[in-house]
Amino acid sequence: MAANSHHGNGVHPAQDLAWRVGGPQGSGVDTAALIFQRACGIAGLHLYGRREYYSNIMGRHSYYDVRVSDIPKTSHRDTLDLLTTFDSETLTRHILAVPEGGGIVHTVADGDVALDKIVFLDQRYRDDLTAYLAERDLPASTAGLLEDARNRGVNCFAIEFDDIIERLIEALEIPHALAARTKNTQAVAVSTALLDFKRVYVKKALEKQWPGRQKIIDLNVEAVEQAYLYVDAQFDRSDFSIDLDAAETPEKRMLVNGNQAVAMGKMAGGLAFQSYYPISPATDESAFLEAHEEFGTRDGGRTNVIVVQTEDEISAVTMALGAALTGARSSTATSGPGFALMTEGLGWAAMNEVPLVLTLWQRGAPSTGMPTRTEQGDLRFAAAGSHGDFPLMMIASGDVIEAFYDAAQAFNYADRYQTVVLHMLDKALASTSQTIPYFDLDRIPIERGEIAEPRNASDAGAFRRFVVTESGVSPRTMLGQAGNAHWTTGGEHTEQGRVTEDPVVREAQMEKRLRKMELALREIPLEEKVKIYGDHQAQFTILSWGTNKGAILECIERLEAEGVAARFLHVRLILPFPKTEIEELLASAGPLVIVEANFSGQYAQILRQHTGIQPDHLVVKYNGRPISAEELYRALAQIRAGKAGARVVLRNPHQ
Amino acid sequence: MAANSHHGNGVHPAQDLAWRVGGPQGSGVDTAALIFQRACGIAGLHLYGRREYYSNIMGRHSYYDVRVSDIPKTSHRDTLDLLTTFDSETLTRHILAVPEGGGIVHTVADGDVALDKIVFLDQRYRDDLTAYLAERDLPASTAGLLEDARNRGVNCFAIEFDDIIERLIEALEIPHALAARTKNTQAVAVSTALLDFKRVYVKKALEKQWPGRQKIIDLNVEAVEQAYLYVDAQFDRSDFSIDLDAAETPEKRMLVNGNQAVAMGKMAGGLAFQSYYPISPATDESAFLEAHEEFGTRDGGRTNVIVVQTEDEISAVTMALGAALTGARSSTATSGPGFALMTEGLGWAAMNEVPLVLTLWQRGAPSTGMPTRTEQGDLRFAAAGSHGDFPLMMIASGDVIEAFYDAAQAFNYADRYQTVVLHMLDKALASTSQTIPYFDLDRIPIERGEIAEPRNASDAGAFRRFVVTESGVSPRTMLGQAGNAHWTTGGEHTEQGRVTEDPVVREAQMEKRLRKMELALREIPLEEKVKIYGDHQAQFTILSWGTNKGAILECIERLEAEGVAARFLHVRLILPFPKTEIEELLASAGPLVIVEANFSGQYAQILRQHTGIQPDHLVVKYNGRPISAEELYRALAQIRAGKAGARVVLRNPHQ
Amino acid sequence: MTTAIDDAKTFKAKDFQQAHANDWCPGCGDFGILNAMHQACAKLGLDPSKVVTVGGIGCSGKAPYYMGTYGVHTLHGRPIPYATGIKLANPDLTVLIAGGDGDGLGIGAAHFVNAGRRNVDLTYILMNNEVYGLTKGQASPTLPLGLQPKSLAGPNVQGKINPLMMAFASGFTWIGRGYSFHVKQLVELTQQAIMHPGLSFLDVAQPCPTYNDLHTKDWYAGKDLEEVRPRVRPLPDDYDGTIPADADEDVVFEKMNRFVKMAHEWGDYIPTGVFMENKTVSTFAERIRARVPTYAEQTPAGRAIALPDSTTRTDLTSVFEEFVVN
Amino acid sequence: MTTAIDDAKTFKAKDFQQAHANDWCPGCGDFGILNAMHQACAKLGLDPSKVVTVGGIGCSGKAPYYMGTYGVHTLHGRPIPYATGIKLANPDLTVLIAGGDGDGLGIGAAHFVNAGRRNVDLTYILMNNEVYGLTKGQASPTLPLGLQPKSLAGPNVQGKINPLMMAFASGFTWIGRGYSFHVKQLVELTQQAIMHPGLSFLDVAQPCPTYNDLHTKDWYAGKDLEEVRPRVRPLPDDYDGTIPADADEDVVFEKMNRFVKMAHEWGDYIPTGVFMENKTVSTFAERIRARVPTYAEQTPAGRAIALPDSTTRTDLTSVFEEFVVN
Ligand SMILES: Cc1ncc(C[n+]2csc(CCOP(=O)(O)OP(=O)(O)O)c2C)c(N)n1
Ligand SMILES: Cc1ncc(C[n+]2csc(CCOP(=O)(O)OP(=O)(O)O)c2C)c(N)n1
Ligand code: SF4
Ligand code: SF4
Ligand SMILES: [Mg+2]
Ligand SMILES: [Mg+2]
Repeated sequence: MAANSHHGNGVHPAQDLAWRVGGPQGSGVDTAALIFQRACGIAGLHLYGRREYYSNIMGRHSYYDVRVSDIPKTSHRDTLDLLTTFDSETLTRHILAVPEGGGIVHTVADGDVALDKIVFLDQRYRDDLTAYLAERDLPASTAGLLEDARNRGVNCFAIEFDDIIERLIEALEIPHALAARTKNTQAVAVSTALLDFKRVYVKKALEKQWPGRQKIIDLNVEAVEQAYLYVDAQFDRSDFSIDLDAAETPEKRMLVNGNQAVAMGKMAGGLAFQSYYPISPATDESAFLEAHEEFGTRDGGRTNVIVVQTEDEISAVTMALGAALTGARSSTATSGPGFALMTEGLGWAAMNEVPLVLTLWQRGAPSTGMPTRTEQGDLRFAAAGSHGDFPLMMIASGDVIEAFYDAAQAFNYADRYQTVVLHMLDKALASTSQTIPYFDLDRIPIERGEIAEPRNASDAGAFRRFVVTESGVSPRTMLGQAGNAHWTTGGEHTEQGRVTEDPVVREAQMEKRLRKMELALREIPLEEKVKIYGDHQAQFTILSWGTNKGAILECIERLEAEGVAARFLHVRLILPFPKTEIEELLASAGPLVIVEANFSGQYAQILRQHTGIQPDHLVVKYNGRPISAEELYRALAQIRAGKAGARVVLRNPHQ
Repeated sequence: MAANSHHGNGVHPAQDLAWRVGGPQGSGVDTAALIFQRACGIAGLHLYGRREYYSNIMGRHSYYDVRVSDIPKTSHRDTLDLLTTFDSETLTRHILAVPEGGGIVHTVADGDVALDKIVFLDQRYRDDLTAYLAERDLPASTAGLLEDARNRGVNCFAIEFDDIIERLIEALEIPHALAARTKNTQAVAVSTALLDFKRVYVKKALEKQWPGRQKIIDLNVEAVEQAYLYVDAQFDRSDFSIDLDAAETPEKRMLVNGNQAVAMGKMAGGLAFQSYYPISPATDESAFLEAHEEFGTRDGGRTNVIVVQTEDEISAVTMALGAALTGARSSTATSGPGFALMTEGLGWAAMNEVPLVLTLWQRGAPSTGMPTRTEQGDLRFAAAGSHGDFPLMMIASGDVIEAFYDAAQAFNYADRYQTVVLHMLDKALASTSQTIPYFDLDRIPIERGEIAEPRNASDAGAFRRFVVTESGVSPRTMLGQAGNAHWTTGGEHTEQGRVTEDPVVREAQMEKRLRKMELALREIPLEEKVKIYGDHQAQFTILSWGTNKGAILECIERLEAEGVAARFLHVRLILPFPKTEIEELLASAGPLVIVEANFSGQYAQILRQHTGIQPDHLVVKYNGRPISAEELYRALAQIRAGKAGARVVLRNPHQ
Repeated sequence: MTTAIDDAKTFKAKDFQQAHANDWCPGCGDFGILNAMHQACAKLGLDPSKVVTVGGIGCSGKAPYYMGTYGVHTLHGRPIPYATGIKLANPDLTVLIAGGDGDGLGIGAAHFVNAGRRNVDLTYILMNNEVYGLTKGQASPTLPLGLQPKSLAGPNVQGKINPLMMAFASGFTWIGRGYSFHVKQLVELTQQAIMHPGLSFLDVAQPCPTYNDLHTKDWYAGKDLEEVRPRVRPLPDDYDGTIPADADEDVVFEKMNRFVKMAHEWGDYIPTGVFMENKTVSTFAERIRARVPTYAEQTPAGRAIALPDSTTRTDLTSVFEEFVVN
Repeated sequence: MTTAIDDAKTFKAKDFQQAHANDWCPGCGDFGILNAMHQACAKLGLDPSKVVTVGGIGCSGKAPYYMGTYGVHTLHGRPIPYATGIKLANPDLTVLIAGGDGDGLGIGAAHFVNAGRRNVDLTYILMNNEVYGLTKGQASPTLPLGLQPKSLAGPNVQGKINPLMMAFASGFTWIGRGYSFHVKQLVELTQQAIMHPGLSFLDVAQPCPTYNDLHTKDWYAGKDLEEVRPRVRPLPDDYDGTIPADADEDVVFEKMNRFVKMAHEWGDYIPTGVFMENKTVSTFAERIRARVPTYAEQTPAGRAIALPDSTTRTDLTSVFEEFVVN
């Protein structure tokens, strides 16, 4: 039977498998997930992967969700079809996410561990589980949990990996240590075997995983073989009815996460200089650029992006500004704490009309918060940007594909409107991978905005860099252009860029700078401001921004399938606020639901500030985990049933 | 005739004199203003002083406005009764502010200087004046401006200070250099002589100015004498009908500016540790504390406040946080650019529930902006505070007296609600001086909030510093208390302060922290939230915050005198937003005018965000100069006449 | 400098430990440093309630969680100003700083440099692994130019800061270096650093087995050398970094020269021990007391601010008088 | 290092001047420094359009307005990262930094320290007046402990940072000191600093007649000494701070010792001149080129990013291939 047969609601098409693999950080969870994803990818399936981990290097719990399907999926699932565990902690943390009909893979040893022996389990969670088990007269141990799972109709597969290793040693005549190194592969293979997934895909995946390293490949291929044999020998799979089938496709697909998409988008957009200071979940973007400093050009040459790791975020943003003044497309990327240190530089950029793309990867806030967990909690602060009134642009991407094109487009905005473009992303996207087709480089225009010609030295007087114009845009020049010398300063300035305290010049410059945002609102097309999904005419409206998109889209589809017309407004341009369009779109009176991954509904506040409009329901989540389609669907159901208050908090104690 | 007789509108009582003295920075303008103010103070008059200056140490234009009156005044005046100039630039910049009947004092030499010889005149202003004079067929020089002034009925007094000095040399038989050092005194004395103000007050002022330095006093007393003789001899004062009379009072009055009031308020409030980094216009507050590190106690002893100048604002805020953790009432003070660097620390404080008072002296923004000019442009950014959602309190003072009591009260809020209290002030208040009675120390309660008892070492387990309570307040302890060891961290944490990523604990802590703001809204009395002035029943409502208060109060009075009922809501508690009260106060339907000294109406945005309410008219000013009652009155008149748009910008090209 | 030894109760190293699970990687050098901190505190007879461990952000910055003292986990790069505020406000506390090399010499370098100007009585332990551990192995400011530990995409393009030289140039008055797996010596160094009545800097070479695959435990042990011999070895026997309070210029220069030479030794010989103890410099507390005599008795944390009726204790009458205008 | 001399047109010092009114106080030492910058640029035959003067915030930070070059008036403490971005993005430009002692060694110290790790080809002129001029005379990080210039409420409680030692410990490869009223020497030093192909640091003793009433022009001229004699005098004739590219360890140590001794001279003798020129260290540009060969031709500022049809020039096909999953 095809995957997910136990979801009887008919919403999911035939193939929709949710697999979770978890274990201590550093134990190979990511490798296992990658091999699994490769296997599925090779089998022509679509993937949606999501990684959760602690702010820790080694030892603490991490897990990887892979959703496998025939058609692309845009959210993770809270209910699992198969859970593969590397340790007892993983078992403990996720066993309740496996419903009737689902499966669990664990080692025999992990099958009976007392909860209070699992050192990294949060006391709160340990207490909750203990109470849960006590209610059911079960011991406070993994044995109790497994018993409960079996009682709930979950298939539990206790694996003796040592047996597989033993057979591998026999088959290949290799030392134990070497055989033991295939544990990740075995775990994957046991899982795919249970899913009755053809082993050839797993074997092909190994070739992709270690290209050219035939010895390793051979070893792991044999491990797959042995794992399949072991599963066949040990288990009667007829109890476990979830299968995974291939779906060949001619399309080449990439498996890309948000960090990678943004980095590539920046390269496509002409990024020439990136300075950064490491911080989760932003670092991987810059690390990617560092690893790709030289790359090809479409006119057959090679070129580069210069990446500098700085001493702090203040240096990162101001160094990027220095580079931007020379005309180089420049950027920096950070997260909340780093952004807090960049705000002074951001204000300077706006004051001097310097094009700068600042990529903000949000994470659990406030303060250090939850560095490796997601949130959309930096919106209010980022939208304020810096002290004073100034033009600031802010865009937000909803998924990997948008992230790529937005990252490129941000530079066009920055050049055209000569100010900072804040690109809002989050940890959820940073560690979400999706299978997608190649990005289309023909779709990446380069628009550099108004640029002044170099002048003869005889053109007396300093260049009027900040000449007051009707549009607000003053043709810019780059440092080093002949004859265009002028000044830039964070102080209020004359058209030449000299500090001034003249009240009239001050007013003129303030007004000119802010006028650019009116221009942006006039020029930027609707679809770059707000994207409309679902039934355009529907009264029932969900409004959101950023990476909640995927979960909402799934809900909308599901509602549609149930005959409920709903519309989803995905805000893409947050600032300047597209007042006209949003007011128009929200003019029809149907119930409005705003969905955000933060405590206070920060976008809802911005919306009300600009339009006075309040949502009928605000759905928020702020426990550091992304919103899933499942939980959102339940909340929407409650709302539609009239059973929800104005504020709905999505909670899930088991993540 | 008493001062200001030319204001025929009957609003001002008999005595209301507007004197302005200006000259290059470093030339003694401030000293002259202080002597003048002392003389008026001794004569029992009320003072309202205001200083304007460039971000420069020496040479650029500065001026000082002194308003002298029988009853306290709360705004400066744009129209001057007497302008005393130290140089031709001052003449140029302010001559048009003197209306018919007013007077101008200048040196003979400054009476004919070509505008293009005045190096620091802004080109924009030079061009405007040149056009103005050309229209009137007058030369582009101070001579042209003086001629125009005379044509307008202004009394121009050309002084040959050398003559006065000559006579002084003769009278005292002193060298020229010494005699010349009395120039400031002479300028004051010439002015007071023209105002027919009794010279004895000026002489007494000199004793206050240089207490105990009899030689200097004697010298200057003689300079006063000679100046009066000179004026009597040179001018027929009958043309100039503005006089200044004494008004004896038994009350001891202080002349205090905003920086000083806040510093004293902090001392009264129990400030024990202040760290700071110099920045205009905040520095003077800390400099004052540094100069008063030791002071008396009401139980007869002496105590101290420790002030540390740090290497930057990051260090300033985090050092204050370190001190606050020990239980010391701690604070830091800064302006926009410095605040931008403090936001990360602010978020940490909120996350760790550390009481901290952060005094924010706003200045022209964005970026370096106009360091020595005023604005209320940091509100939006400060209200956002840092990344993420967290409890933040924000209060704003309207004048010197409020600044004192608010500065003290801020510590009580900080201790009670265990978070950051942002105290919003601005450059206008920093350099506004007012005569006021002694502050009342009996009115300064000290409320330290909930504090846990030290425990026995036998009380096992870490102290639950962040215990979840209904009110949101967890009893705090100080570093070093026996048995109460625990942790503090910017990361999300358990009740003991250990980093956690548990979703449920996270939710509980987020909710607990934010609950404190609901508590604050319940506990804080109305008058600390919004103060109501004028006719409480009136429909016509002006709403504002901070230092626009003075100008609005004068307008309200003037309207009242004209029989127009108006109400003024002065918002004192900006955050948490006092929604209930403000909605109630604004429920009556009359026209609402919001007045702010920033470009975008930042408070109006906050108001709309929380209530949906929009003002009918937004009156803003953003050229770096404070709003005057005169210009605001004109704007209100236009509004009342139905001639104003939704947005009214106050402009004054002559400041 | 430590507070007076508490003779009512003597605390053991385990009183300074924490039962809570530690999440450093197995084999991390930080364990040795932590161990030394526990032992040093116990040997000095400190009362855990009177000790504050201030951490930066990084793997290293988690140290406060593993100490049974008050723990303050600050912001990245900011442990110095936090610790300064704590110590100045409550001089009775013993304040230890544990932070990483990126934390202290990258983002926090302005504080490091300016701390030297103050000489506040703090003990700064730099857990120096040459990488940014917690953000997954980027180069830190102490990684030599041209090296390429496993996380780097190419050889390190930035040079190395010499922490000892930096502390010296900044004005730290006690400068030492230890090695995280030479715990016995490290305990002694930590004790001395704590006892020093001023700003102490203890640079600790710390293997990061996860990311620093160049300077490993084996490397520090010199296992790669022709003749196997630990690279981390004590300073020469005749080295004496103490600058006495009454040292004349010549002595100071001689000490400085020797210091500079030894501080630059790094490679096949990485000297450990006390590099400098400068007794010629007053502490910040002494300087404050000279300006504010009441500080000796009335500290920010300790002084009363309210009268029994809960009104302010502050008397400003004489201050008000300065402002009287009439 | 400067760009090649422009022989099409020779620029004079006045081409580097600005007619715009200067608002420094009369007698300010900054005038001498500015004058030297004008002359040095002219003598080097620089093209004003190819020179960028980057200022910090302070009186000193206003220098860019008085230069007829591109001027970038940055944020307080941040001229180094701005200048670094400019130079790395457009290596054809000559980039001068003019900033104050508070700007550079207080708020900006983290950048100062870490700039040393990079050795980008910049010229950093520190206008060192020992006070925060523009904020009205507070102590700066270079004001010695215990002194009390007129704006301070009491003697300075913080010690002094030695800028030369700090530059040395940080890794600057050219270190010099001048005096603002010895303009002739200052011109030469400025020229050398600009010509040096790496990170140059020129500390300039600068009287602030308005706020620094201790170290005045007269004081620097030694007018208060028993035997009147300028305190600012050149380094000894036999002093040679050059460390040749092939210097061996002994030479380096000897140079270092001499450097350290001279860098600590301060009081009745304040040496001026070139303290160190270290030729053993590669520039950042060289290091980048080693990693990214195309940087030699395709600089961030200079390279094309669009094709003639205004679509991107970037080709990512081979990058995409890395991600193909099937
Ligand atoms: C303002 C800010 N920027 C960046 C980070 C991310 N960050 C966390 S730890 C770390 C580096 C830690 O390196 P180091 O100080 O050497 O400590 P280690 O982990 O090596 O012990 C960084 C950059 C942060 N927490 N805050
Ligand atoms: C972030 C920030 N903090 C503070 C200031 C205020 N500020 C302006 S100039 C200055 C000090 C200048 O001292 P220094 O760098 O020595 O320059 P100088 O004026 O002495 O030439 C300060 C603190 C600022 N502009 N920005
Ligand atoms: S990453 Fe390195 S420094 Fe961090 S805990 Fe692991 S071994 Fe230690
Ligand atoms: S305050 Fe000092 S440094 Fe600033 S301009 Fe005046 S003299 Fe020069
Ligand atoms: Mg490190
Ligand atoms: Mg200075």
